[in-house]
Amino acid sequence: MRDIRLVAEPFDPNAEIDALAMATPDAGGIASFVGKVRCGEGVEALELSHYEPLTLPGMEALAASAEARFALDGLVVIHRVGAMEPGENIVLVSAAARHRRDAIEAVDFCMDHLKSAAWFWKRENRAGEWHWIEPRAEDHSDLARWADKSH
Amino acid sequence: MRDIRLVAEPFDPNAEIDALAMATPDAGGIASFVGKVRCGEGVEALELSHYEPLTLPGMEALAASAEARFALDGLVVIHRVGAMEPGENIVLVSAAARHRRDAIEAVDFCMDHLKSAAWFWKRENRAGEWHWIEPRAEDHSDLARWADKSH
Amino acid sequence: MAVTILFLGPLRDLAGGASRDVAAPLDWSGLLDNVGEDLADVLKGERIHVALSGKVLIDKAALYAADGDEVALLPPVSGG
Amino acid sequence: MAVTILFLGPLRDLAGGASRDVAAPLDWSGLLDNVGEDLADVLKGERIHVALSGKVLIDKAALYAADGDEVALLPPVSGG
Repeated sequence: MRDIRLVAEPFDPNAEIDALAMATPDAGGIASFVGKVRCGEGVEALELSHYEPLTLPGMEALAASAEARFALDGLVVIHRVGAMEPGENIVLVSAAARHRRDAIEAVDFCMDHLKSAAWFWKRENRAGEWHWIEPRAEDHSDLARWADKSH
Repeated sequence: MRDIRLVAEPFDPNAEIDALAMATPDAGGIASFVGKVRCGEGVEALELSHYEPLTLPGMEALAASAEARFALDGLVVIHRVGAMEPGENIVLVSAAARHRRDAIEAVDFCMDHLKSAAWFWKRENRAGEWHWIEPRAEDHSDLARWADKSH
Repeated sequence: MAVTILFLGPLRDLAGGASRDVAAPLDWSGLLDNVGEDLADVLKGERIHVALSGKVLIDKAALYAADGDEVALLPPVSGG
Repeated sequence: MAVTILFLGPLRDLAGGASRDVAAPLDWSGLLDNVGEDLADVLKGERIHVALSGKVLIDKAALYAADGDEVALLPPVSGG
């Protein structure tokens, strides 16, 4: 079971994780990560832009790569695009697997790639001004971890 | 925010994760793992026994260790004990953090320790017979990963 | 009063019960004598830990339990 | 018909708009001439990728866009 989506409206991670659990009764566990717009840092809004012909195919390719690397029963990747407010969910990665470490590592792997190798551009509105978010060196070093590993 | 519990009845991971999210508005994300009794392998029931004077204090110490190692805004560890059926949830670890890798690694760390260093004994009922589950070599090698790392 | 011995996990099956009250005081050799030869051989193994009133002993051979104490015999925990 | 140039992410601000239609055919030097010197300098940097009708070019200098093609100018993606 693979469900990869870009969504322009708020989504409910619980409902998505429950659907994954229903579809994977033989899995021993489900690992998930939900990323959201942080509150309390003066960010009034976040806008995520993408390029449809590359972004969704890139997410599909990432999912296929995670499935090849880890023994998964199911994988859900949902990424919000457009404008959103503090507290709203941006991304959900949820992986069901027979063994917990496959599930947890698949989530880690997908998040690292979504953060620094997926076609998204973010800007934040602070005090009425939009600011583009630059790539972070830390995200690139996180990503590089996966190149070193045979597994 | 820290919530560490042993429960003798079914619990709702979504409600627990939502409560963690409500308590940690500044966190950028929440990583979670839910482990459950697998369906479809002939297991009719699972029974988890523990030793109250050691098991819960051990889980508290594990939580404190995770908080010392990773920059967390909140941590929830809930472990079921007693008899349960296929499909029922056994364990939830959920960590809220400013940065995703702290949250994901904290979940990985806690699960490795709960699997091989926490005072739980499991037995499965298959075809009417109870069988004790032995320690797994894989769990010990998973645990050993954390001894090698300064972080 | 007495000392309560608890048999955790699979030790319960070997002991034929989850707990047993024995006369105080109780030391390690007294405990081994009490449980019978087969179970004593298991308990001597390095993978069995012993807790006295909620504290795991670093050296189980140094066990000394008094009236009202609880001695828990802890086999290796389950993985999986 | 024409070639549509898309300015993704922060390039939109530098270009003063999200897209622009220019006459076909369009090659890399024609594109650089069209966008003005300041933006051309940015686009020449190795961190800017170019996609032609949905495929990222390995060598952006080899761009050749015909009538109806879409050229997407892709700055580094955001972390955080």
